[in-house]
Amino acid sequence: MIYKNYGIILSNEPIIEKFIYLMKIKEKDIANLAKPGQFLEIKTGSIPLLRKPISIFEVDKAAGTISILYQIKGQGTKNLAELKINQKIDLIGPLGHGFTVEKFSKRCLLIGGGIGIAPLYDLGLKLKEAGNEIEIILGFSSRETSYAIDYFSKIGNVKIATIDGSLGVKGTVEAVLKDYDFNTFNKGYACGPEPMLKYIKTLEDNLDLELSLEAYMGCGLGACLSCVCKMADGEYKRVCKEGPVFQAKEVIFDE
Amino acid sequence: MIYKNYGIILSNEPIIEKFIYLMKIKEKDIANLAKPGQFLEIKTGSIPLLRKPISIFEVDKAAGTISILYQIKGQGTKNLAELKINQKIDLIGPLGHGFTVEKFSKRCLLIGGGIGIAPLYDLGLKLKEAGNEIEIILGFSSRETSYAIDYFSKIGNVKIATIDGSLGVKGTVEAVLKDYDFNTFNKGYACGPEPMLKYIKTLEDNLDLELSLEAYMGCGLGACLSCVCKMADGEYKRVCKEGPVFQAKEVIFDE
Amino acid sequence: MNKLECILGNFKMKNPVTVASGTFGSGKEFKDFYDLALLGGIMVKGTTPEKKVGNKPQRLVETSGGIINSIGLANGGVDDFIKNILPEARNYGTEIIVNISGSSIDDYGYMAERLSIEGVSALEVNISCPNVKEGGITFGTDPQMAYEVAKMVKKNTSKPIIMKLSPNVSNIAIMAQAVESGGADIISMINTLIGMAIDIEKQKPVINNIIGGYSGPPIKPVALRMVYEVYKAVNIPIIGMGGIMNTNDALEFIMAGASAISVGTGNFVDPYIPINIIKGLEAFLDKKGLTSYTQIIGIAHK
Amino acid sequence: MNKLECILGNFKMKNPVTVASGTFGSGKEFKDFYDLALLGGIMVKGTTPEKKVGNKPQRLVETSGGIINSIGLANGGVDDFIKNILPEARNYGTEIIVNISGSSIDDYGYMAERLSIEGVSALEVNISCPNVKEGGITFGTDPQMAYEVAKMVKKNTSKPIIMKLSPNVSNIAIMAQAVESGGADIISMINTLIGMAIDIEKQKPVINNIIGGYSGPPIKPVALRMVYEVYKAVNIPIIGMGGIMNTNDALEFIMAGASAISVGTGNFVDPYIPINIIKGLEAFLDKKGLTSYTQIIGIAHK
Ligand SMILES: Cc1cc2nc3c(=O)[nH]c(=O)nc-3n(C[C@H](O)[C@H](O)[C@H](O)COP(=O)(O)OP(=O)(O)OC[C@H]3O[C@@H](n4cnc5c(N)ncnc54)[C@H](O)[C@@H]3O)c2cc1C
Ligand SMILES: Cc1cc2nc3c(=O)[nH]c(=O)nc-3n(C[C@H](O)[C@H](O)[C@H](O)COP(=O)(O)OP(=O)(O)OC[C@H]3O[C@@H](n4cnc5c(N)ncnc54)[C@H](O)[C@@H]3O)c2cc1C
Ligand SMILES: Cc1cc2nc3c(=O)[nH]c(=O)nc-3n(C[C@H](O)[C@H](O)[C@H](O)COP(=O)(O)O)c2cc1C
Ligand SMILES: Cc1cc2nc3c(=O)[nH]c(=O)nc-3n(C[C@H](O)[C@H](O)[C@H](O)COP(=O)(O)O)c2cc1C
Ligand code: FES
Ligand code: FES
Repeated sequence: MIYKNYGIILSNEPIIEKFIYLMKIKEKDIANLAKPGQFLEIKTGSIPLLRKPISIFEVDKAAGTISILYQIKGQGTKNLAELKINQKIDLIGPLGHGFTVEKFSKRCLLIGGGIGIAPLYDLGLKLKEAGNEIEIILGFSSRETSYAIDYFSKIGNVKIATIDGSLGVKGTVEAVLKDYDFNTFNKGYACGPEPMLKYIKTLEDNLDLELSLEAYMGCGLGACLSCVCKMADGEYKRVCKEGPVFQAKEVIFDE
Repeated sequence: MIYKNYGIILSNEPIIEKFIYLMKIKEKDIANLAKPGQFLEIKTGSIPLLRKPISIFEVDKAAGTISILYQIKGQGTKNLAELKINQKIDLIGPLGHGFTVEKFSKRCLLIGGGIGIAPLYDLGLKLKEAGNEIEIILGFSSRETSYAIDYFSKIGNVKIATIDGSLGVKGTVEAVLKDYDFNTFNKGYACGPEPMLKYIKTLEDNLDLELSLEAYMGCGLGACLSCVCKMADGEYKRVCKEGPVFQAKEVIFDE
Repeated sequence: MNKLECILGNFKMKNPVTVASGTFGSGKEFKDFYDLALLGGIMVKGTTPEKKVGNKPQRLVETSGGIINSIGLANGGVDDFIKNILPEARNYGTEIIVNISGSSIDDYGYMAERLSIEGVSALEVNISCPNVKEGGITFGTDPQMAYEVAKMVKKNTSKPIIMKLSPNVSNIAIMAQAVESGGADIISMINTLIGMAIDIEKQKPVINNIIGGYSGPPIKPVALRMVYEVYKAVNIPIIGMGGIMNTNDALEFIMAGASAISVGTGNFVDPYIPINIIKGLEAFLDKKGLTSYTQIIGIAHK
Repeated sequence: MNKLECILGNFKMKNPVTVASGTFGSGKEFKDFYDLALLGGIMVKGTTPEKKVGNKPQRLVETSGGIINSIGLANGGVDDFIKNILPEARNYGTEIIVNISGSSIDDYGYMAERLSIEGVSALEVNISCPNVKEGGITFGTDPQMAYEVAKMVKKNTSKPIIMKLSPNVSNIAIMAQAVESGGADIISMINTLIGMAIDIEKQKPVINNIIGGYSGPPIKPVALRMVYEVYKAVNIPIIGMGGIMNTNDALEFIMAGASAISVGTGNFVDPYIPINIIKGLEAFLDKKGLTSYTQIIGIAHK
């Protein structure tokens, strides 16, 4: 079931002013159905015309609330940042096919780059609930532009990489992952910029991997076929419907 | 000289909620040059695209302020109503050719219908300053939708007409004007809906009349030639440049 | 009496509100929002003789208040449509209008024949695609080719034929007359304007296919003008579309001469737009004391 | 070196930023805002052999994020222009490009000859008007007629000739090639799309002339696409326009292939847009370490 409902904004605060925001929304129906890795299509204002796909960051089914973590990019996300408590927000969701959550025999590895960390938090919570032990690698550009680390610390051991080395290991998440011992893991999940995902895919022989992809979306509903990505078998699949989460082995990035 | 300046909003209050608003703006340059009957082109938001022509309601040259009285019609005027104190407002002005102000031998008659009363208040003030005695006729649809009468009472004797008769004479300003004795006047000024102006024009043999017209404007600067109205000699003139004030004898309404 | 009953020559719909091809899938994707039986009809996404994978992404971008798309007619082919999509769609309780495309005149004939089956209510013929045999000229920009497509489709089916006009032409009235004389029962219009956007950072076109179809609110004035012109030029009914987002937009099209309307890009913005328009049209008729929306078709010409 | 120096074949401007015909009067109306000498050039409002009073109002309306106008080429005629407008305009310190229209091929020849005088920097030939002798077909939608207009103007003047293309055609590249072979030195594009708006309360067209020219931000994707296509099709430079509101828009046109740009409707929204674009282009070149804007002309084709 997909809902188009108005949620009520409970809070909408910058984590880093003009850059990263966290919004909490009361919307029972969507909260009730949401699974890790799913996303919303949000109407942010009269312009932009299109809704904007934003991952579900956290869900509280009991309270009937969902949270989103978002980064200001252009007009749409700017509009989001200007919304005030108690305002209504026009949501469609939950959308897409999320991450696999079950009890695995070994540990789970969560790898997030930049705002790509957003869908991993709810995933981590649910994996933990399912009894898994979790390790998390987060990549940012610098200490000042890092965020939400405190959230991830609650669900497992967190390792950080920053491009400028101002926090954690210097470099991208690749700097943490190279020479990694994958023996104690049997499941990995990643979301982040395409170059990062490309690299992660090279680890697919060591680890059973799920990747959450991005693509430009028209409808978010599977109708317009704009959001496709190439599969290993040469077919295109819809990121909004069959994805955003795919098996690393399914996808190819060579386009 | 025409300025494109940002004014600062000093106040912006409904006189009648969701209908009539009064906004006071600090903008020295425009205040300094503004003459009765001139108008501003205001950028009300990112949409509508075009600026909106709004008359100058009152000017305080000493304080460097101007006021506008406006009626909510569509998006542009809705945008205006949402502006807050201390916000900037993008103005072009003063624009157009205003009313004649001088000392006349007999009384002056000001006739306004609906929001057409807006440019008449500043005119009345300046006519009074010039030593004239003023009579004012204002037409509204009802008592509840009448406004700014208190302002006009300060400059002269006010007569009111309302369509439903709930205030003053029942009918349009025509109800007041028919059988009027024009002998004690030698100058009349009118602004209001076209049917009203059409009627007023029929009085042109009794009274030297100036009419302030409306027309759909593209630029407000005389460049696009969209705002024209037909003159008695068959030519078109620009309401934004040669107008908005014309001699009643100049214009024809038969289009 | 049903104030919105819509009779387009040999084709009837319960109301004049449809959803445009390529923006609504086959309907399935919108089933959660409302009962599809409320719609006048569904123009299902473009179907071709063979399966097409479609264009390399990026396929769509928002620009200038509208969107540009170049999907490349991705679809499973007509056999897949008949086998896997139609059986479900025909039970939606609304008219199923199949949008067909080809790369030769024969393709259109083949499609028309294959789709002359139960469950298909009408065929909408998309001629905004290149005629591969004739040097890639778009069928929809050449009156003779458009005429021949219409004739070929007509020959191969007894279903109502809706010829969908491309707006990228010098003279839309001539195109309309061409398809009318070719046998079109109905005209739908407009397809997308051809547009482009450039990414100034990457210094290249945003859409991988360079150009794409421009749709949404910005194209409405062009669409309305063309509906107005075609209404004067032909005697067959028009299904109007192009940037329709609400009841007022729909009324503009109807007053310009459209006997039905279609919501395209609007479905992405708010899936309820078609339903809101159905309700809005009813409310408008009530307010004006009219007994049928047909009383205002083309009224702007008076 | 002047990074914005603009050389369009036989026509030079100090920078590639101009203002579009019909949106800037003759410049006088904008003199209070800034020194007109800052502009690359001014395309003055459309001039015809005889005085024209123009269309009955309503002549303009905002719609769908843009505007529709039908001014009807109101102007004082070429004699009035030469006597009353040019003497002032030629002293603005910027190139004065006179936009000419006619209702026959001969009209254009006459205008070209009359305007081959000092103070006129170039002629911009508006062919989006009906050829009255040929049944009212717009010159700009028929390649042969457009070719003949270009040839006639060329024959009658030695000034640089800018042929202004109408976007309301099936194939813009063919139109561009037609005017190039007719002798055009430069192409300017696009003129307005033909559009319409309906007042649903009055149940009639908003613009008294029914249809009008649609301009402003919504037409940008169409204009860009056409500039891109024409850049590939001809060897003469292009002045791009259609919805340009800021530096990024201007850059899109330049990257699509325009050697200069023009601001039209934007002048109504903010008279400083052309000046902001001049500054913005300079800033962009500095940021990218480029020495001339010509380095990015057509770069999106690479
Ligand atoms: C499945 C999915 C989940 C996402 N989750 C999050 C999240 O949790 N938090 C977050 O901050 N961001 C998320 N994003 C990215 C987010 O959608 C974009 O940042 C947002 O659309 C930017 O819009 P804008 O108007 O602010 O910027 P714009 O200036 O319009 O665009 C900036 C960039 O954002 C992307 N973008 C813009 N429009 C779309 C669209 N309609 N569909 C897809 N991408 C678009 C494009 O790459 C574009 O170049 C997600 C994207 C997808 C596809
Ligand atoms: C010289 C002049 C002075 C004016 N002074 C005042 C004033 O002091 N107070 C006041 O409330 N109103 C005044 N108006 C009217 C005011 O301009 C319109 O009410 C306003 O533009 C409506 O815009 P909107 O977006 O709110 O409504 P819309 O829904 O866009 O338009 C409603 C109606 O307003 C008129 N209008 C819209 N756009 C324009 C335009 N660009 N140019 C001219 N008319 C337009 C049209 O008649 C339109 O049908 C004046 C108009 C003119 C020409
Ligand atoms: C993503 C997308 C895909 C489309 N696919 C088709 C198609 O397959 N066949 C077709 O005839 N028209 C197609 N169209 C055109 C629409 O049916 C419609 O004619 C056009 O978008 C104008 O209407 P709108 O402005 O309401 O979207 C498509 C439009 C969009 C936006
Ligand atoms: C009010 C108005 C009047 C115009 N008059 C003319 C004209 O006389 N001659 C001409 O060639 N183009 C004329 N145009 C077209 C513009 O010069 C320009 O080509 C078009 O508006 C597209 O640019 P824009 O979107 O930046 O406005 C006019 C446009 C407008 C809006
Ligand atoms: S966004 Fe429309 S199909 Fe995925
Ligand atoms: S509004 Fe442009 S000339 Fe008057």
